[in-house]
Parts: sequence; C-alpha cells; structure tokens
Amino acid sequence: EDTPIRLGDMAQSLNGVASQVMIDQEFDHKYGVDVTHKAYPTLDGLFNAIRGKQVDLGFGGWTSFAQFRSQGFPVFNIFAVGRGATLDVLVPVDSDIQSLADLKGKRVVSYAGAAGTATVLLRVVLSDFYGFDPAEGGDLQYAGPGLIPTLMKNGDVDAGLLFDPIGAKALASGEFRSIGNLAEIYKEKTGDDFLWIALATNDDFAAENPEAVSGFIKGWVEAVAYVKQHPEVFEDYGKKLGLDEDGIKLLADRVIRDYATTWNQEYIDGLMSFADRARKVMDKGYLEDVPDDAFSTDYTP
Amino acid sequence: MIAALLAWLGLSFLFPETVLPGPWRTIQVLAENFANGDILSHLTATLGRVLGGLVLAMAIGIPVGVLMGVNRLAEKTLDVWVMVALTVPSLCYAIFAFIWIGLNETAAIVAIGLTSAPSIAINLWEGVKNIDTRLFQMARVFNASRWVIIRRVLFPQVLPYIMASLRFGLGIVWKITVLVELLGRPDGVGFELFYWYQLGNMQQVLAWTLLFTLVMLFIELVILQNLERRMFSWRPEVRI
Amino acid sequence: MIAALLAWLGLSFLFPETVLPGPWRTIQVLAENFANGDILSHLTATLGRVLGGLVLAMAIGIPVGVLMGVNRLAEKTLDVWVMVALTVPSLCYAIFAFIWIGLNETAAIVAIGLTSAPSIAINLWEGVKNIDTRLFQMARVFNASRWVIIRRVLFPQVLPYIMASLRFGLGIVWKITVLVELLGRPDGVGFELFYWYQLGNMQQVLAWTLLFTLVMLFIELVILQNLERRMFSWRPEVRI
Amino acid sequence: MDNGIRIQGLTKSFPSPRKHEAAHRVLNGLDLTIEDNEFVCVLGPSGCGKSTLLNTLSGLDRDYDGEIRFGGRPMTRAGKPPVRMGYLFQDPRLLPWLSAERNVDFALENSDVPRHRWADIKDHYFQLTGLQAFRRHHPHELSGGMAQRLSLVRALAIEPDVLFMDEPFSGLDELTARRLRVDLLDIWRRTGKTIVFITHNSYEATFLADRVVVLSQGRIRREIPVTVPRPRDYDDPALFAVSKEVAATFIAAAEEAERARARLSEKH
Amino acid sequence: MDNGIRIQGLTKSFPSPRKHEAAHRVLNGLDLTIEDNEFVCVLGPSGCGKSTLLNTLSGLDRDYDGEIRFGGRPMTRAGKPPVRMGYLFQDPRLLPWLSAERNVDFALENSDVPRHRWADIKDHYFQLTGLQAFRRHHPHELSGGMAQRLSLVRALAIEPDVLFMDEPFSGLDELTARRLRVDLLDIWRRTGKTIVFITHNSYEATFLADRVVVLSQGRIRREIPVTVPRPRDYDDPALFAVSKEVAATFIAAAEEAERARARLSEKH
Ligand SMILES: Nc1ncnc2c1ncn2[C@@H]1O[C@H](COP(=O)(O)OP(=O)(O)OP(=O)(O)O)[C@@H](O)[C@H]1O
Ligand SMILES: Nc1ncnc2c1ncn2[C@@H]1O[C@H](COP(=O)(O)OP(=O)(O)OP(=O)(O)O)[C@@H](O)[C@H]1O
Ligand SMILES: O=C([O-])O
Ligand SMILES: [Mg+2]
Ligand SMILES: [Mg+2]
Repeated sequence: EDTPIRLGDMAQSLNGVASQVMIDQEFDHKYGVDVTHKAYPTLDGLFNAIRGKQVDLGFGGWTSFAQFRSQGFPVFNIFAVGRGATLDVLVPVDSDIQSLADLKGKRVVSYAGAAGTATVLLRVVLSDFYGFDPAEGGDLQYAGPGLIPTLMKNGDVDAGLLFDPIGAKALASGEFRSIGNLAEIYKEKTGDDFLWIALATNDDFAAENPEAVSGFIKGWVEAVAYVKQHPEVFEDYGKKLGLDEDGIKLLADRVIRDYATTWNQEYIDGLMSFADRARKVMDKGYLEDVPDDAFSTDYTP
Repeated sequence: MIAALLAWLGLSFLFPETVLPGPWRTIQVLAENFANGDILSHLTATLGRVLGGLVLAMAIGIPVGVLMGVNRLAEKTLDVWVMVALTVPSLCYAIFAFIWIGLNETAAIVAIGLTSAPSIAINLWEGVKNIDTRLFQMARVFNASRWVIIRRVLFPQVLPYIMASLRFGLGIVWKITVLVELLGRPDGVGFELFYWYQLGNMQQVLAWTLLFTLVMLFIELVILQNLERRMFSWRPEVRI
Repeated sequence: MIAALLAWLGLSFLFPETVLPGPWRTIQVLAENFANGDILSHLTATLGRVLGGLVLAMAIGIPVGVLMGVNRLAEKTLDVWVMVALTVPSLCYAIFAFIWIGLNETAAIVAIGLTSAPSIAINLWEGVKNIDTRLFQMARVFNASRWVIIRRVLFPQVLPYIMASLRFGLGIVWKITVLVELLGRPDGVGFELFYWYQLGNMQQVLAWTLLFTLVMLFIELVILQNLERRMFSWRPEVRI
Repeated sequence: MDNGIRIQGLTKSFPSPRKHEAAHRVLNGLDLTIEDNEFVCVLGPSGCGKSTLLNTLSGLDRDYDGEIRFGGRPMTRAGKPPVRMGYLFQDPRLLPWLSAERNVDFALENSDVPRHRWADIKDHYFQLTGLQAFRRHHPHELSGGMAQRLSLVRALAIEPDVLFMDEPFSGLDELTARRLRVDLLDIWRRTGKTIVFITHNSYEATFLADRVVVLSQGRIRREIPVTVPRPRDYDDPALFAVSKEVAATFIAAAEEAERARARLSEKH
Repeated sequence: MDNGIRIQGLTKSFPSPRKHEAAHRVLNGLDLTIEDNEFVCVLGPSGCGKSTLLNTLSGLDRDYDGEIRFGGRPMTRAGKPPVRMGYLFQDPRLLPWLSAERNVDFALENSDVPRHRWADIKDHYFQLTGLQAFRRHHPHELSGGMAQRLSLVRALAIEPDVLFMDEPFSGLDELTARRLRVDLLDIWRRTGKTIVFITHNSYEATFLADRVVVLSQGRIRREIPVTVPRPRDYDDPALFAVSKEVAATFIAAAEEAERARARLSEKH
C-alpha cells in the first residue's frame, strides 16, 4: 500500500505546478506514496501546519526551517526546491534607476517581511557587494506582494522585491523592468547556488517513513523534469492569473530556471557561508547557530 | 444601502480595476464563485468560527464584567487580568491555542473567544457601574435573592450594554477569525481573502469581503434589529 | 498582578522553554533588549500609532454613534454603513490606506482608526438609546440649545459608554496596530513581535508582549482609573 | 410684553401600548385663557391630564391638536417657545452628576440672567428654601423634599415670565409649605409672572390663585375665581368658604370621571 | 409571631461630600418602640431623617450604630431581615421595563403568597387604586399619582407582616387619598400588620395612627397617642383636636431644628 503524504504549500506558489503534475501524472504512486496537496494562504499558516504536524512535508525558506530547528522545533530541510531565480528587484520602466547600485538612498519594498529569506538575501547582496544596507537607513519597507506594483506606480516606493507569479505578471505588463535577479548576482559574486525554497519534514515522520520521504523526492524530481519538458502545464495557471501567451511563456521560463534538482553537502556548505554573511547584516538572534541536523541528505536519490 | 453602493461605485472610478474593482465586477466575481461551488463550505466554516467565538466571548465576558461591576474585590483582582488579556495579541492566543489544543476548530474558536472576551467584559463592567442602585434596594426589600436581583434587575439594566457588545463583538470576532484562519485553518472566508490578497487579486478580495458583509448585514438587519425592537419596546424614544 | 505572574510561571512548566518561556527568562530577554537600545524607538512608534488610531477612532465613532442615537433618519441611513464598516476586514482598510495615502504613518493611523471606529460608534449608539429622556425635556424647557443639551446632558450620560469604548478601543486599536505594522511598517512592537514569531523565537515574542502589557497596565491603572475616579465620583456604589 | 396664555381646542392622545386598540385621549378639546400676570391653580383627579397639559404648554410635547398662544404669539410645531418659561416638574429631574448649586447654574447658563447677579440670586433662593448647607451635595444625597425644593430654586432662579409648577409643595411639611407659599406670592407680586400651578390641595389652591380651574375628562369642568383680596390671611374664613366650594367641585368632577371610567370598563 | 419593632440608640451619619469635613449625623441615638400590630405615623420636617429611618428599619442601610429588633429577633449586619416586609418608597422605584402588572408580579414572585391567589390579589388592589385599565402600561406611561398608587399595590400585594410607607398619598388628590386611607385601615384591621407610615399631613396622621411620632434633629421629639376609638369619622372634632396638637408639636420641633441649623450656619 502507498504511504499517504500530506504536502503543505503556499496557496499561490509555483511549487504547486510541479506538485500538481506529480499527482496528475501519478509520479507519487510510482514511488509508493500517495500525495494530497494542502494549500495555506500565508507562509505563517504553512509553517504552523508544518510545525503542528498538520502536514508531513512542506515547502518554505530553508532559513526559516533552520531557525525553527535552532529554536527546538523538530523540523529539517531535506531537499532543494527553488534557487531564487524568480526573485527580481523591479522598478517602473521609466525609472532612472538602472542597477542595484542606484538603490542607495531609495525606498525599497520587500514582499517577504523582515524575517523572510528573500529579504535577507536582498540585504546580504546589497551590503556585501554594493556597500549599503537599505534597512540601516530605514529605506527598506515591507508590504504584501499584491500591493507592491501599485505602490511603485503611485511613487510611494522606488523599487520592489517581488517573486513569481506576481513578478512575472508585473514584467509581462510592460510597466516594470528588472534591475537585477538576486540569485544570479549572488551566484556570480560567490560561486554558490542560492536556495530560496526548500522541502522540509518533521523528525517523527521522517523516522517512521524514511522510504516514503525518499520516494516522494524521487517523484518530485521526475515531476520537475516533466514540467521542464512540458511548459504547457503553466497554461492553466497563467490564465487564472490573467497572463497572455507571452506572459505565460515568460513565467514558465523563469520558473523552470528556478527549480533545483541537486541536493548535497556542497550545496549545504554554500548555504552555511550564506548564513555567515546573513548574520553580519541581521540583528542578533538570526541564524545564530545553525545546527547540523537542520539539513539531511539521507533521502536524496 | 444604495448610498453605500454608490459610494463604492464612485470610489472605484478613482482607482484602476486591479486596485478597486467596481461593485458590478465584484458581484460578477462573487456569482462566479457561487457557481464554482465551494463558497458555501468556506462560508459555513467561517460562520461556525465566528458564532462559536462570539458565544464563547460572551459566555466569558458577561459574567466577568458583571462580577467586576458588583464586587469590589473582584474588580481589584480582575482588573489587571482583563487588561493583560486585552493586551495579549491575538497572535499569541492563536499560537498557544494551536499548540495546546492542536490545529483544529476547537483551538480556533478558543483563540477567537479569548481574544474577544476582554472587550466585552470591559463594556459590561462599565455598564454595571452605571445602573440605578435604587432599583436594587427595591428588589432587596422585596426579598429578592441575589440571583433574582442579577437576573431580573441587573440584567435588564445592562442589556443595552450586552446588545452593544453583541454588535461590536461580532465585528471583533470576525476580524480575529480572519487572522486565525490565516494562521492555522485551511479554509474559510478569511483564508480565501488572504489567499487572493497574496495573489494581488483585488476582485476576489472584494468579492469575499462583499459576501461576508452581506451575511453581517443580514445578521444586523434581520436578527439583531428585531431582537432589539422586541426587547426595548418599552423604552421611550430619544429626541433632542 | 502577582496571581497573573504565578499563573504564567505555572503554565510555563507545562511547556518546553521554546514554546512558553517562563517569566524570569522573559524579563531577562526584555532587559537585554532594553540594554541593546532600540526598544524605545519601536515603543514610541507603536504608541504613536495606537494613540493616533484611538483618537481618530473616537473622533469618528463618538459623533457617528451619538448622531445615530438621537436622529431616526441618521440611524436608518448610517446603520448599514456602520455594519459594513465593521465587516470590512482590517486587511482591506490597510491595503486601501497604503495605496491611497502611501506607505507612511498617516496611512497606518487612518487604517487603524477606520477599523476601530465602527465598534465605538456602535457602543455610543446603544448608549444614547439608553439615556434618561426626562432630563432632556428638563434641559429643553430651560432653554438649552441643542449643542448645550448634547454637551451638558447627553454627554455625561453617555460618558460610561465612552469610558468603556476608550478601554476596549485601546485593546482593539492595539490589535489592529499589530496587523498594520506587519503589513506595511518597518518598525514597532507589532513588527518585532511578528519578526520574532516568524523566527520561531517565543522568548522574544513574549518579551515584546510583556513590554506592551506593562504599557497598557500603566495606561489603565495610572491614567484611566484616575480619570474615572474623578469623573464618576458622584456616583453611588453598586452593591448587590 | 403680554404673557397671557390662550389655549383653544387642545386635544392630546397617547397611543395604546396594546396594538390595534384605540389611542387614549387625555385632553379633549380643552379651552382655557390665562391672563398676563395671572395666578391660576389647576386641580383634577390623579391621571386626568394635568401634567400632560403643562407638557404641551411648555412646548415639550408638540404632538397635539389645537392651538396655544402666548400673548398672541403662537406655539409652533418646532423652534423655541415664544416666552421665557420656568418649569417645576412633578419629579425633580435634577442632573445627578451635578451638585445642587451646579444644577441651578445649569439653568442660569441658559437664561437671560446676567452672570453678575447669579451669586445673589442663588444665595437668596437657597436661603429661602433652607438648602444653604446643601449647595455642594449631589441629588442622591438629598431627601425627597429637599430635591423638590432644589427644583423650586432652579425654576425661580432663572426669573421666567411664565412659571409652570407641577405639585411643587406636595412632598413638604405644612410649615415649610406655608412659608414657601407666602414667598412665592411675594415673588409673583414683585416680578409679575404668569403662573400655572398644579396642586391636589384645595386650600392651597384657594390661598394662592386668582382663579382655580378644575380639570376632568380632558376638559375644564369649572373655573372658580377667588375674589378674596390680597394679601390673604391663612385663617381667613372667606378663603375657607371658597376652598370648600373648590373641594366640592373637584369631588363632583372626580366622581363623574369615575362613573365614566366604570362605564368604559364594563363595555370591555 | 410578634412583629413589634424595638429601636435603641439608632445613630446614622453620612460622610460629607467635602473632604476633611465632619460627617452629617442624621439620626442621633433614636429610641422608639413599636408594638406588634401597631399603626405608627411619623412626622418631621423635610430632611430630618424619616426616609433614613425607614431605610435602616428595612435593612437597606445597615451601616448604623444602635440596635433594631423585630419581636426580639435582631436585625443583623448581613442576611435577610427577620420579618416579611413591604416598603412603599418615597419615589415609586418601579422597574421601567416591566408593565404595571409585571411590576407587581416581580414582588409576588419573591414573596410567600401562593401563586393561585395572585390573580385575585392583583384584581383586588388594582381595582382599589383605580388602575385596572392600566395594568399593561409601562411606568413611563403613568402619571405621577398613578405610579405612586402602583407602588402601593406592590407593597400591599405581598401581604407583609410589617409595612413601611414613605408619604404614600402625598401625590394624590384628597378624594382618592381619603378612600385609600379607609381601605388601608381596613386591610390593617383584617390582616394585623405593623405599619410605620411617614406623612407631612397631621390630619392624615391623626386619622390613621395609634400613635403619632414627631421626629426632629435625629431623635423622637414627642409621641402623641391617638386615643379616638375606631372606626374613626373623618369629621370627628376629637380627631381634629388631636391633629391640632400634632401640628403644634411639629411646628415647635421644626422651629427648634431651624434655630439649631441657623446657629450652625453662623458658626461656619
Ligand atoms: N446618601 C446620602 N448621602 C449623604 N447624605 C444623605 C444621603 N441620604 C440622605 N442624606 C441626608 O440625610 C438627611 C435626611 O434625609 P432623609 O431622606 O432621611 O430625609 P426625610 O426626613 O425623608 O426628608 P423628606 O421629608 O424631605 O423626604 C438629609 O439631610 C440628607 O441630605
Ligand atoms: N407617555 C405616555 N404614554 C401613554 N400614556 C401616557 C403617557 N404619559 C401620560 N399618559 C397617560 O395620560 C394620562 C394623564 O397623565 P398625566 O401625567 O397628565 O396625569 P396627571 O393629571 O398629571 O396625574 P397625577 O396627578 O397623578 O400626576 C394618564 O392616564 C397616563 O396614563
Ligand atoms: O487582530 C486583527 O484585527 O485581525
Ligand atoms: Mg402629574
Ligand atoms: Mg423622605
């Protein structure tokens, strides 16, 4: 019998595209698991579900899972999902801001909140490679992703950090342009892949169902491969968002580029060096000590 | 009602469709949602939480408030508690309810009820202090037991405060339900609201808001106003 | 006060340190935060929003509620509006305030004030319906203008409702401030609360909660209670 | 200015608390003319509409049929009444959150009495009513009779042109009441007010009034002029004779009203 | 059971509203014994402490010095008073949200009167007070005198052993009052209550009482037994003579009290 797995995700997330493929194409049953998909409207809701064992596996920022682990919650990262290829800093097309360097002294808004992995990445990139931390001068604001395009249009903020699908939608509208993709810049400057979204589980589930966890990851990898070959799976999703053909293609391109398929100690070491950088820009208490057992490669195919 | 609709229509011209869709568009979206079917399950889930939370909040708030009003000692001891309970953010109630009771309906209702109870207790507390003490004396002389006095003399006098608590309590409870649904429930109107907000889809945000507004208007206009008319029919009208 | 502390202590033994840290640990963390310095700026930012929002909410809620109480026409027209305003989630207020006014303090205060005003209006509305109409007649015969009647006869009678509104309004406003700070402000107690919550650090969550609880207790015990004692000194005590 | 009162065809009904039942007609085409500066006492059985009459005259209740004029100036449906009036209600109607003195101030603030005279006026009337020592007490700290006297101070302090008094001395002992009656007549003589005074005491009515009016079944049953010259002596047998007539008229009216009520009950 | 009342050294003060000022002593070591089944009337100037006396006797106010006993059973600091009592307050104190009839029911529900007798009792007293047609009216729809009569119905309906009445007929016309006095005496004779009745009317006091008590400056100034045999005739000259004595005593007491107050004011 297939082991049932409850998979938690953010409701609008693009991981959902691959998760759906996994279920539709029955890649889960192929590896002995039976996946049900549960969507939460906010990251906090999702994290509550993961910590509260409402779901067995869940997606989220690896920093959050590492942080929870260090606070004593028995959760840990088991696979890489999104490298951050869709994290772009956007500005209105007619803005005179051309690159990240021009952001100094400008008002920047992040969708991810003060503790979000994406926000931390923005601050690390800007302070390590451009010499300023927007949070220091109070130039960094936070607002819900849906609000950010409007805020930029109104001129309330000069630039905004967005992720897909809203980022792709904004770019497709022709009203905004990207002045930098954070993950690419990070890789260019450090040689390391960034990790934005990871897959996590809790100790109990992993201990009781190690096979199922490995099985899920195998199915997931196949699903991602399938998505890469069949970009048409973005059609439905894109239409629901009101994107046209070009927009859907753009979205598919960006998301496919974002999916990670490797997970090994080297990757994890790279994350640890990001943690070192993050500690320097963030306040005390952020990723202060990342326990080794916050990561596991035991289930990697 | 019509004025409210017109105001909305007017405002919607000031904003682009994506920011503030007009009433017509919103009603269309709402109708589509209805056609798609799962509106009812979200609505009943939320209504269950709202009503459960409200009942719990009243069940705690009214006795505590009344006790504080009639008993000096209770007032002194409970005052600090009520203010603390009022200050603890709904977030904390939600977290602890979910941790303690689990991620389920009971926890949601407990969190909602506990967050709203202090406001209701405060209102009743103030209400009791404002009542006509001569009527108490009358009841005492006519041999009414403490319980009879509370039920027949105190209660009718604080009823306006209870009605007010019921009304604004409904509003507070609903607001907290939204928060609780987004922290730990996989369905409900608040869930949908936040879901679409994250997607930047204001049409859906407004459609769900509209849905719940209609429900609340129904509660107010059909249930509460009739209740009130019946209860306070004896009261002479206030005119300045 | 001491009982509250003891209850906390007791509860904290039931949970692991990461879920519910004890009072001692929390106070330590709070003290450390104080030593680190930026507590004051967060606190003043939040207090500014809370007080600004409260003033705005009272400034809207009291006149609207009173108007609805004394004027049939106003009651009929505003009733629906108030219920709608009560139902619109704080999220919507926050979104539109941020879009309309920009991502700044004014928007935050407007969002907080608008979200809280309906509860206060409802309480006052109910309050006005409950007043002694014979005193109005007295004032009318003694030639008091409408304004004098409102100020000198109506106002003292609804003062208990205003006091109650002030108290629970403070609680509502604070709750909404937390929400608004997490939606669009880069500082404040609510912001910190959520930040640490997202990092899973319950010690800090409780330390910030404790900080604000102490501030609220100060407002209640030192300011509100003295205010009330002075205002209602004429009132005979209620005893059952 | 002429402050006489002319009432024509005054009709007032209250809706019945039971639905679908006829309204309760309290005043029924009442006609009455009160001269400027006249002192009129109104007698009538309990519940016959005396307070209702004062409420319409004072403009508190404007939901009536008929016409009320003050020296020719009509009472309108809205707006201020056309004369400065004082009203001593049947219940004291004091503002419970104000001290005795501030209750009087409340009335003074809305009157034409210039502020520099307030202190004297208050001293005078508080002295008159024996409330000097209770100026700073709140209403709930006063006895029933004291509250009634405070209500009297308030009505007099504003120096109205027309004074309505609804059983002002009913809760006072005879000694105090007698003295206050003399004081009231004195004030009336000096200031030339028009006074409508409701009482159940026929001797009091006779002692005070230029004319005693007996109300019953929503109409004036009879008007009895009191021709005994002023100043009057409390033990004057002439007054006693008139008061006997007043009492007899009242009893006849009350008995008639009772028979009417009995007939009505039977019909139900 | 013996329902006589024995009051010894009753002293009652109210704190002054002005801080740091002496408390206002209203009752000052009052001694009074009322026999079982006696009808005692109390007279005294307004504000002398009559209502305060009833409040202590009824157990409403237990913050006094001295001792109160009902047929030997003491009134304690807490707990129920040792007799079944009815109280007609100086103000009507009706529950405004209940109809006239439901106000009476409220009292009956807390009494020992068995439910099957309620309808008869209510019919009887509503008839007696002329309120039959107003049973379903709410208090604010009643006139002042009607509210007072309703309050009388309530106090009588529960058939108490001891009845306290604080100026029950002050707002009623003389005709109604006379009839109610006779009815009250009739009820008293049939049921054997102990009655303490406060009034400002010395003739009323004399007509009703076994003994008239004049209160002033916190003490009993004088007790005047009324030996005129019952049933009494309203126009009996013997009654008139006693009532004159009562009035004279009252006036003497009141004037004495006034002089005392004047001395006090001077000292300030
Ligand atoms: N709650 C109170 N606080 C302070 N003083 C009070 C209070 N109640 C009564 N008094 C004072 O006690 C005195 C006696 O009051 P009480 O009501 O007993 O008078 P009374 O004899 O019934 O007068 P009346 O005939 O006017 O009803 C008054 O001077 C009054 O001011
Ligand atoms: N608000 C009201 N609603 C209905 N009926 C009312 C209202 N006010 C007064 N009434 C009725 O009108 C009648 C007259 O009342 P009113 O107060 O004028 O009597 P009154 O002559 O002043 O009597 P009293 O001598 O007892 O004060 C009464 O039968 C009363 O029931
Ligand atoms: O706490 C909230 O107002 O949602
Ligand atoms: Mg009257
Ligand atoms: Mg009294």
